[in-house]
Amino acid sequence: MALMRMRQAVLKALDDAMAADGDVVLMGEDIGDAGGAFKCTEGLIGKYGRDRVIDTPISEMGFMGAAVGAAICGLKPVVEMMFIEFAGVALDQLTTEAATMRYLSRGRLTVPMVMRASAGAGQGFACQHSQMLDHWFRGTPGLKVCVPSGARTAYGLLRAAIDDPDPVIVLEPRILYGEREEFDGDPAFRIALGSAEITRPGRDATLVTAGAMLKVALAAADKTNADVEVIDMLSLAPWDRKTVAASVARTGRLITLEEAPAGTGWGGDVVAAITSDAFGALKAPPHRITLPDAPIPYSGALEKLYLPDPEYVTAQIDALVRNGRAPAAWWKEAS
Amino acid sequence: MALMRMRQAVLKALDDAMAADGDVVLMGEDIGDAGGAFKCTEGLIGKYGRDRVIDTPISEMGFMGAAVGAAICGLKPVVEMMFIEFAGVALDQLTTEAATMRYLSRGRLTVPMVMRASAGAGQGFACQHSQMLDHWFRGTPGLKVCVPSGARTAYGLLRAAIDDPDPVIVLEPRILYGEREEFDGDPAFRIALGSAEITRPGRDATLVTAGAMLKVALAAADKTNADVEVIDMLSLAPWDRKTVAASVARTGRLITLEEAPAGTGWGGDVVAAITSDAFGALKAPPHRITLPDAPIPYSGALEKLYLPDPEYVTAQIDALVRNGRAPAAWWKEAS
Amino acid sequence: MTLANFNAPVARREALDSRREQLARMMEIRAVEERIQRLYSEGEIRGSTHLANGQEAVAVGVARATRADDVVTCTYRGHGHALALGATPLQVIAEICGRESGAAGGVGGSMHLMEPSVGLLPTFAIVGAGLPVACGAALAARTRGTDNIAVAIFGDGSTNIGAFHESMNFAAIRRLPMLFVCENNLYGEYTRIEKSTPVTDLAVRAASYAMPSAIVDGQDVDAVAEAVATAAARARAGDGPTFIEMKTYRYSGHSRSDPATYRPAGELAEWQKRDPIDILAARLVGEGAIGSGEVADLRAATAAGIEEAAQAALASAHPSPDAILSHVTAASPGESNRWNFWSKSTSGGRPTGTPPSATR
Amino acid sequence: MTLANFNAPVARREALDSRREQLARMMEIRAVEERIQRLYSEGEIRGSTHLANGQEAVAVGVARATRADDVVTCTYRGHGHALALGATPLQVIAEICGRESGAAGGVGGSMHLMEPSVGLLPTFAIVGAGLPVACGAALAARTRGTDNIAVAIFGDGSTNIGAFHESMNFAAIRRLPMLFVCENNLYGEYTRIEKSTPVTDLAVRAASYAMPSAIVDGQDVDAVAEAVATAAARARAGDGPTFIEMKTYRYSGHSRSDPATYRPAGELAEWQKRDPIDILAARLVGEGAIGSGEVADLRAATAAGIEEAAQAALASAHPSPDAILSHVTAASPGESNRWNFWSKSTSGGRPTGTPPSATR
Ligand SMILES: Cc1ncc(C[n+]2csc(CCOP(=O)(O)OP(=O)(O)O)c2C)c(N)n1
Ligand SMILES: Cc1ncc(C[n+]2csc(CCOP(=O)(O)OP(=O)(O)O)c2C)c(N)n1
Ligand SMILES: [Mg+2]
Ligand SMILES: [Mg+2]
Repeated sequence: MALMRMRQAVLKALDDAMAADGDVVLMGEDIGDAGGAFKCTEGLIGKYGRDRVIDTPISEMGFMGAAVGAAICGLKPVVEMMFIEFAGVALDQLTTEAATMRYLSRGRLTVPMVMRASAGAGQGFACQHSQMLDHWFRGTPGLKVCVPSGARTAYGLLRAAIDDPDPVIVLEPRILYGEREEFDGDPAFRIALGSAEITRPGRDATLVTAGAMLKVALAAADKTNADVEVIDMLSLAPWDRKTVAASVARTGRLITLEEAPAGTGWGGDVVAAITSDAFGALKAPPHRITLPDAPIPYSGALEKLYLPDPEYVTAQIDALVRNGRAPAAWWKEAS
Repeated sequence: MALMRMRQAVLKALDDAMAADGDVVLMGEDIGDAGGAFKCTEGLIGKYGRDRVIDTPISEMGFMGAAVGAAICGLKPVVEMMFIEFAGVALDQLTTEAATMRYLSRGRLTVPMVMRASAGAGQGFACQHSQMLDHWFRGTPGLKVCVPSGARTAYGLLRAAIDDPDPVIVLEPRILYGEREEFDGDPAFRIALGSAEITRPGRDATLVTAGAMLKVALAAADKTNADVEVIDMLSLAPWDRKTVAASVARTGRLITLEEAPAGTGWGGDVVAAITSDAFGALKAPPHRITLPDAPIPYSGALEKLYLPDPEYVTAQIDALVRNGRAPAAWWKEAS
Repeated sequence: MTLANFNAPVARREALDSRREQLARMMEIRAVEERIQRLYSEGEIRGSTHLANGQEAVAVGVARATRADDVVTCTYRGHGHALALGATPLQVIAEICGRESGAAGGVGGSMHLMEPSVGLLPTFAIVGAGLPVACGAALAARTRGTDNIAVAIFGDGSTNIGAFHESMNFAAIRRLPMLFVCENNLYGEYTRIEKSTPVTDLAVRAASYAMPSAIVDGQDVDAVAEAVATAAARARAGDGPTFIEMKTYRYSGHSRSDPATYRPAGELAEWQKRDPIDILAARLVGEGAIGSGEVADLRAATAAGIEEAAQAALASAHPSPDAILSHVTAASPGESNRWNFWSKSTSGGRPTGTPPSATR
Repeated sequence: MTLANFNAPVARREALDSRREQLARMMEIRAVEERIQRLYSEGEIRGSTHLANGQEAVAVGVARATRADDVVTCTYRGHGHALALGATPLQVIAEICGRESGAAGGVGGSMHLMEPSVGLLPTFAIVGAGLPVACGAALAARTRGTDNIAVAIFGDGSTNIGAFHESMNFAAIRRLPMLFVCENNLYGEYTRIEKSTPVTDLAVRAASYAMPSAIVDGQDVDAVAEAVATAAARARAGDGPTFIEMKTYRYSGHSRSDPATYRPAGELAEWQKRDPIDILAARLVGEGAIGSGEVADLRAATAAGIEEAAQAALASAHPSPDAILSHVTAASPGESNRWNFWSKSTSGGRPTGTPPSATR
């Protein structure tokens, strides 16, 4: 099997979807002639033309809304949001318009669009270009949110998102664009939205994570003495409650590893739901590993400290499994 | 003690704050000559003039940003967002600019502004004018979020928000504007941001709620045979973990009553944190009572079904206390 | 409860070819708005409702000069547009009263009317939100190779929001087949235009996008229709968008029980002298298209019809509780009945075999 | 590490009164940008960085024609403006290299430079975001009764975003004491202006707000300064905002290693013929303000100074881990040192007893 970079998988997913369905169009800033700020649309304008690969002005509210209207009228727009933070100037069209269109029209008007955005930390883009921000969308009735963790899942989720008859947000961890992974590029490959994957089976604890944190989770699972089951959420809304609950029923311990401060992370909802589902099986309190309640620093030295690394996660898992209680987060000890 | 409507308490808080501090200015649509869509600023333009009560064009991003700039430069702007949904066209200025200003400037530039918005359901404003949407802000490092539950708390929180040296979002449940409550209007009265109130003490279960749901919670607590402690969160970010944890340590049971679908409600984070803090004390799995995963319907008949009422909440509490397990949400049985 | 017949909205739209029907439709809009005002006082309407009496000529003029398979986005002040485009009085009144027979099955209310069969998307409750969506509809029309156009209708106050600017620019740079129809009724909520907007003629704003524009007497349905027809022809021909400013006036306050005391004394009376219904009625009498005695009869008949529709709406069922959870996503309960715009296989865009929503 | 002296930024701003210093500052900006490009290649810079070489005249012209206690918002393409306004090369380079001695203590990086003592708010990384904030600063100046102004600086591409429109309208309707300075460098990222914007002269957009405007040769620092001075005087006098379009060009690509292959052949060379530094140098030589042999010396001396600053930046400390959790809210760790704009008790707006940040 060939190694593929995540950006290549995204590009292939878009290319395959456009080839398969003439209604799929792309919209975004510099996605055409320039091939995208992260080169995820390179070459597509030459292949599919300016009517299907649409370079937009710097007008996120405008082109997000245009995608909504185009979707209602029979196209399947895939919008590229260069950095997810820019959705802060366009939120209304997704959370208020796209999300309610099917409901308000009693099924007559639907919005089969995708917004894919680069997201996440780790590369020194500083606090206004490094967040995941899934909480702006996650849980909004009518919207789906997913997060790939590499080339294979990027392909499978993006194709599923484009196939989906409703609006879907795909948050692509920017730091993974250049990472390579084995993936055969099968154009039929899909990952059902709403389903998680058990990436690594284990018996002592369930470590639930997503996106760029998957690698950290797997490294920590390798390091710890405990036998850790790692689940890649893939979809944050809806999320795969069955798979997580079944895992925790087996392991008796639930740990989340989230690339977000606790107040915005997806883990709260997950922990609450699973605690309810698997209360009797819990051998220790569920535990969330999150980012501190602070913006993301630019300095490389600081950003490295800011983000959880395998050592830190290992220590948290070890303590939870050994003592039935995880130590306080590093910033709570520190302050 | 006199009865005061919540809208009067908001007006008095603004009036008192403006009288006490010449730097406090108001901005918003139709807040001046018209006195505000919900009459929370009535008469203030006559008293304080057009430079301090600023009627804005329909330009939420523009005037939200103007409030940020004015706050940096020494004013204390209080922005009225007529319906919280309109923040969907202005989010960037709060979550990305205001929230990071102090951090980026290493404390040199600060944003002592308030955004107060009407929010919540129950009056037939339909799905785009009836949400709480605290999840757009809650947990964002640098932002505070609070929700009053009546005249007294509206006054105490709003004054505290205006006093606060950082950006604060006050979500005023629209349905309570006309409700009357005993409040003496003491201009020194404040409710510390981040602190909850135990509205009703009890021993069998802790029912945590906020805003317009408080009334429902209290009615349910009266109805049920269990002895329920009701906590009014008041602040959603930061929230009063100590008070809630101490209560659950006593009662052994935690129930949240949230005016939001589960995926966006504040209860996930609360349940996860408290489960961690009070795991040993839990006699039953924590339980969340939320709205269904659907937009808010216009029809009065439907909106009444959509929102939790005291009977429904009572049944959930009863079951949890009696059987150690709450029944599924009504829509899960139904579907 | 099937007052409207199978093709009612499309037929109603096409009926606007008749001069007499144009007048009757304007009277109908007026009567509906007045009835809604009363229904509000009677406690039958929740939330908010925004009337457009006084602006009937814009609604009928736009509807008459466009096609049933064009797409229209407009605002919460959309009762008149819905009726002009073809939605039935029952659909409109029932929706505003939250009934299942309403245009949105009762889940939307006054701010969210719609009728896909005549191109009306759910009316937009967020100021400015309909403009980018109309751009997208126009984009889809062009990409799919049809000669359809999109029409964005919005108020004067909405020209101060960012989405207006972004949409005008986007439409201009891509030469989208669409119309920007601004109903300049001089007020945004309780604020007169000069307090929020430093220019008097909003049409000057089109120059920022090198977009052609026109200023039109919005009280004259023929002037409206002519300007719209010209711009529509240009759009269909591939020559891009046009901005049309309709000078008009709302007789009522902004919403609900707003008494509009902020208006200068005499302003309303001045505008009422150029009432759009009177103007057309006089013209038709002059043309001999209608007898002078018939005008009052038509008005009375229209009012009676609306009263009937109002009674039917009030007598009709509230939505079933199932409606709460239906149609949230494709996986939710609820019959799948997506409207296929411009589908090649059917006329009027209605996909074969799908029962049109207008018959509920 | 205290290369900058106590009052360095304000003194540097005031030094721009000298013609020679204007030239030196433009050379300094050029040298800093070139050094940053190399630092990027050397792996010393994370994320992204956006150079403004070629646009030096706008930066120095604006800085020279405004006061140190005015407020400026500008964008990620802000190195030149920061230096022109008074931030030191060490502050700028150190920030971009993530050092504690940087303008934001190393937590902000290239996109978030700032120096409150000369009015520069943290540069805005979100397109359009600085414009409303500048409106607010202007509003505060007026409300607080000072004669200060605010200056919003942004690119051509930014005139297509909603915040631009809303800010222009808001400033015009309230006659705010401010300037909108648009650096029209013909590109927004990799897109040439005619692909995103249907008008060539962005100044025409001011007419939408009945706002006065000017089109200025942005390569001529004197033309820039004159236009800014005129508009600033008008703003200070209470006569409202002005939109100024600076026709300019960025020599580098949009960011980082963008080779800018999308530019038509010869375009760069054509602009380089009117290099802003050369234009001013020739003028000063002509005026006799500087000897013709001195120009090269000044350039060399500047380059040497910048190399020293770069070495000092690289040799300086990384921020301490405490910086991660400090200054999130007032309750966070970190010395309270709020900048008080226009406080009556101190000069230059610096509150008594507060150590200025520039000395770190
Ligand atoms: C983004 C947003 N801001 C504010 C509102 C509240 N609002 C509803 S209607 C309205 C006035 C709109 O005025 P105009 O565009 O002139 O339309 P008109 O009501 O006169 O038809 C306002 C401010 C809203 N719905 N959406
Ligand atoms: C809201 C938003 N959209 C997109 C971007 C990405 N972006 C950064 S710079 C830029 C181009 C801006 O062009 P212009 O305004 O001409 O400024 P210049 O870079 O030429 O100085 C874009 C699109 C952003 N930072 N913010
Ligand atoms: Mg209006
Ligand atoms: Mg540019």
